[in-house]
Amino acid sequence: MKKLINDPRTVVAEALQGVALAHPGLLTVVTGPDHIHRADAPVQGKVALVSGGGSGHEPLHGGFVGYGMLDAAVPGAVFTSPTPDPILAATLAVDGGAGVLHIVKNYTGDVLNFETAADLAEAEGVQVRAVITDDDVAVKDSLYTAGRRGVAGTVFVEKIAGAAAQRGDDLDAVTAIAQRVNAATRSMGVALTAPTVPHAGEPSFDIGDDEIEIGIGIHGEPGRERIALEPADAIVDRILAPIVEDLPFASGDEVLLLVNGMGATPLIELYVAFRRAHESLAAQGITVTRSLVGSYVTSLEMQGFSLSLLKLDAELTELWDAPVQTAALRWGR
Amino acid sequence: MKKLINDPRTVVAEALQGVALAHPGLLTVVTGPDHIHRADAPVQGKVALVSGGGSGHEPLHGGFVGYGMLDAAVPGAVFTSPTPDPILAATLAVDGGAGVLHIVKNYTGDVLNFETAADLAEAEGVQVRAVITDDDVAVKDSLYTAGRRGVAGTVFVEKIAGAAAQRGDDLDAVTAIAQRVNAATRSMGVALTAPTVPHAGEPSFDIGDDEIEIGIGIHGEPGRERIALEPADAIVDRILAPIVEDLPFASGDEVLLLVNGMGATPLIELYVAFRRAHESLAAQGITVTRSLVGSYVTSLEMQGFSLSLLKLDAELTELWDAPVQTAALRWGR
Amino acid sequence: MTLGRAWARDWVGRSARVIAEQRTRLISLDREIGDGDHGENMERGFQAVVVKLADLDPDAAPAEVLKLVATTLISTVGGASGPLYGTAYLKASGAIAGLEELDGTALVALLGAARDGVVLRGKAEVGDKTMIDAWTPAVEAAGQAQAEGRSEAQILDAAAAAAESGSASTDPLVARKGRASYLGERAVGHRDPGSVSTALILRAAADAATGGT
Amino acid sequence: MTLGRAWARDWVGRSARVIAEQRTRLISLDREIGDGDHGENMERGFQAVVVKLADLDPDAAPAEVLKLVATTLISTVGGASGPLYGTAYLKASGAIAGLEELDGTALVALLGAARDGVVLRGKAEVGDKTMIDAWTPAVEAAGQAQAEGRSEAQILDAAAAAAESGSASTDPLVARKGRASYLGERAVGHRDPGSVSTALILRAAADAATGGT
Ligand SMILES: Nc1ncnc2c1ncn2[C@@H]1O[C@H](COP(=O)(O)OP(=O)(O)O)[C@@H](O)[C@H]1O
Ligand SMILES: Nc1ncnc2c1ncn2[C@@H]1O[C@H](COP(=O)(O)OP(=O)(O)O)[C@@H](O)[C@H]1O
Ligand SMILES: [Mg+2]
Ligand SMILES: [Mg+2]
Ligand SMILES: [Mg+2]
Ligand SMILES: [Mg+2]
Repeated sequence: MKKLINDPRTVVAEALQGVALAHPGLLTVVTGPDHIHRADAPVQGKVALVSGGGSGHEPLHGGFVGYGMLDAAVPGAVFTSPTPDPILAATLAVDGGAGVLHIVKNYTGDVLNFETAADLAEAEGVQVRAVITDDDVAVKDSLYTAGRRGVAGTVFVEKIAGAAAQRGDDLDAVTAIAQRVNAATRSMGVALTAPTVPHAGEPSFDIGDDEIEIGIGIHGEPGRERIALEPADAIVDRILAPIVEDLPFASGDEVLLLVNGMGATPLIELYVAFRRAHESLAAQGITVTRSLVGSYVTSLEMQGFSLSLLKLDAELTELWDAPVQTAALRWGR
Repeated sequence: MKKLINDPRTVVAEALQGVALAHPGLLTVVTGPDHIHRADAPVQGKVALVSGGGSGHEPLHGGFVGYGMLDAAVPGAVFTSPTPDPILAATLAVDGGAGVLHIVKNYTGDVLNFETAADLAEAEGVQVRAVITDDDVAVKDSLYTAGRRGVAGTVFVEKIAGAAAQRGDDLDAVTAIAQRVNAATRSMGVALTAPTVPHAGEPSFDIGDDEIEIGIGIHGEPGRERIALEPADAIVDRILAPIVEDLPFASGDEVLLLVNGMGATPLIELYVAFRRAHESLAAQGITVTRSLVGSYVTSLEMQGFSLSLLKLDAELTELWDAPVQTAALRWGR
Repeated sequence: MTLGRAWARDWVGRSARVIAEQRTRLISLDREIGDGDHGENMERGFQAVVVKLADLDPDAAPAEVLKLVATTLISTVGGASGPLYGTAYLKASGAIAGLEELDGTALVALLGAARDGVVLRGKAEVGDKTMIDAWTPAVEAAGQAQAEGRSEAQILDAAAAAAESGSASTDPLVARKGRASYLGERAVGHRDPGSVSTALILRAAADAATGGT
Repeated sequence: MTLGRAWARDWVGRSARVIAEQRTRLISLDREIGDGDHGENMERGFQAVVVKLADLDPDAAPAEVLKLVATTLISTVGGASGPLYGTAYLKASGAIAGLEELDGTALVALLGAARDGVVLRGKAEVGDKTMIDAWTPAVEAAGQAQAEGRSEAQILDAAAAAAESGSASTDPLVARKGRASYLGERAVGHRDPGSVSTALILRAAADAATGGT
């Protein structure tokens, strides 16, 4: 295992110290229990958004804290949901009297720990709602699974619900927007290599030099199937089809397309993938009117990428375009 | 070799098509000879900035084209300087009558090809100046080398000279600012793994599982020395010392600190490194008043990072803070 | 011979030791069909428990000990296993509230409440390839042993043995809960890590009752 | 027997073939002490030359052929070698401007001008571990052979042989120009890739003169 760390047990805490030093005007980092919140939190009268989950997916979620997006992020250990204590602390810290929305990726651990924190926060008089993101079409959503995973589409939910909260929507309205975005988002990912969790010391899965994992999760959970390495265009087509079919997206739709690097995929390769996805969608009559290319929801140093598609309407487009000022996503101010 | 590409020979062209599709309002991509320029180029009366070099360092340089930074970027083949033709085409495309500054990283190939292009542009009546960036302290700057390499500090030159041009400085003034930034910038990098150039198909160097390369270049050129893997703090100290000594930076200085990922280093690790660099500088009385953490000057999928330090003054700080709107760096608009 | 505070503390101490010893095995199992953190999560939690237990009033009743385990695991483990084990110990503590000494009936109630706590949070059934596949046979075997008039030590031994074979029974299953459920058929042939940690913890309970090593 | 357009075209064609054949070797050498693209750069350039040459007027004089090589290499190779070889062919073309047939004197002028072009752009001296370590001995050997009254084919053979041993002489050197200069002592024991491509190109010139394979 080759990592730029001091000790697997201190990596999250030390990174948080780095975040605090790098973004003094923007973010406040609280230690014990650890969380990151907007430097100007609580914003009185604004619905507050809190997200979180295991570390190792940076910039998700801490990179999305700031004006127009999240009010707080709660990092757990690497690939491990945070416990209720810091979620509760973050929730109390950012509540501006208008209630708090928890944005939770659909993993058993995340759901349970956020649930407990929400109960405790409600007991302290803070109104809490939750939206569970589950955009990953690689997993069958049936009674026989824990349901779809929340993956890179979570960024859409955080940005757009964040903009709704920033414009002054109330808790019900922000929750409804978040749910609407999640319901209109589909994603799927591919891994070329496996990530190595620092405390595990070994890659999360073994994969041959000429193999790729289709339908990979963001924690190195194995995916749908293992196939031989293919040209980029073929891989893009392979994961775009189930995304389009699932919603389904249809001719005439306008979409936001995210080509998301999983950590170690060069930007030049992400643009190669973007080109193909854009072309294939165009051929189906689907127009990419907004886009994002980069590594936003990562899996440590895993090589791979995911595609996420959100069906846009005028309101969602306007909220996507609204100003945002965070460490990882910034425009309009 | 595991890459998300179709063919080593088409990767740059396909990525450029992706860039064009992803940033329609911001960038124009010209093919034959290939270059990227601001969608609103030429900006009449503004000094234009053109940079370029081998591909594989994305977002450098194309990600820095836009308001307040570069007017054009010229991508060569992976890790290979572009030829004079596209440099000339870009220079002619963006000249707004106030002359063009070439920002060239100090490699024999880049210098020679930009030189030829500048001669040809001058022959067409365009005034051209060049600044050669050479911030890499890993290389001895002596008669016995090709001189220091231009590495991640190039971003400082592009941003700050871009802001000077945007505010209306003339060609001499913009050139002087660019030179001043380069003269006050020092960098050094470390590799944990080697990049693989697509057409080469093999890693650029062999490195053991417990070894790191100190003083790595951004093209997989081997560095100063090969040592055993160390904790992050020790590595940071090891490369920060020669940077600080070289200018030298001194107690009382205010600096801009860039912790730059080389491609496959997780953001969480970059923040661990940032923390240590910030701490060590503080202990020496050097204050980090501006900072940047992320993968800005990469070397394909190489794991590793570099530190860059710029000694700030009031004017450089103001120019750094000035609005910028590019694919990879954006604030203030 | 009923079991009191000494047993409760010893159970916790043994659990912490065996989880630490088996950390890498739990990580490996979770790497295969999950995300590779189960051993790390559990070790982090139980080390914290050991530290806190040292500060607990020596006269604290067994229910207090289990409550401390519950709150500590909830606030240090994270992941799926944190809330699940946390709720298990919380409910187990409730089932023996006020008792200084635990007889067979109390032990069966403790185990049953723990299992019910996991089900309350995680909604898993036997056969879903989760820790429930260890807990439920353990509860049933303990009930049976108690009905047959066995000693407290024998009841816990029966529970541990049933948890161990329950854990082994997860090998051929397709998972329907937790991360392994994403894998479909590919989970077949792998043992559920949470069922293994449950079996280790219940074996620690039995060992604490006999003073064995 | 003087050498004319057929020779010039054959030289270019043979150069393109041998560069393509030796592509991976040039890449490997450049991987060791540079950035691993020299074979790719040179192959890209010479393939473009071959395409363009097919369109050149069949009656074009040798100087026209070399000029086409120069402009094509400049606009397709990039890197350090593009402008260096480009200038070499440009100056070589200038040295034989107007000649339909090249005698020994013309060949020596051609080679000397090419070498001077590389020096003009790259400022390297013999011993800096660059392609100059192949070019300069080649120019000297050609001059000597010509002074001794050898045939054109013999002059080119002498140049090629000297380039080959000049290239080999870079092995023990520390580099003072180009990327390898960053390496200091670590460049010792490796051959400079540009000197190898120069030797290949000069051997192609000699082979074209004898019609050998
Ligand atoms: N819904 C559930 N009900 C019961 N047990 C579950 C459930 N989901 C997961 N588990 C248990 O949790 C274990 C995984 O714990 P751990 O690896 O610590 O958490 P995570 O899955 O969040 O990484 C699984 O092996 C399984 O036994
Ligand atoms: N200043 C110089 N003078 C002469 N030859 C040089 C000089 N710099 C580099 N070279 C030659 O160029 C070769 C490298 O070419 P190439 O790999 O194509 O370009 P780059 O170094 O830009 O990747 C070296 O092996 C060396 O022979
Ligand atoms: Mg986990
Ligand atoms: Mg090169
Ligand atoms: Mg796990
Ligand atoms: Mg090279």
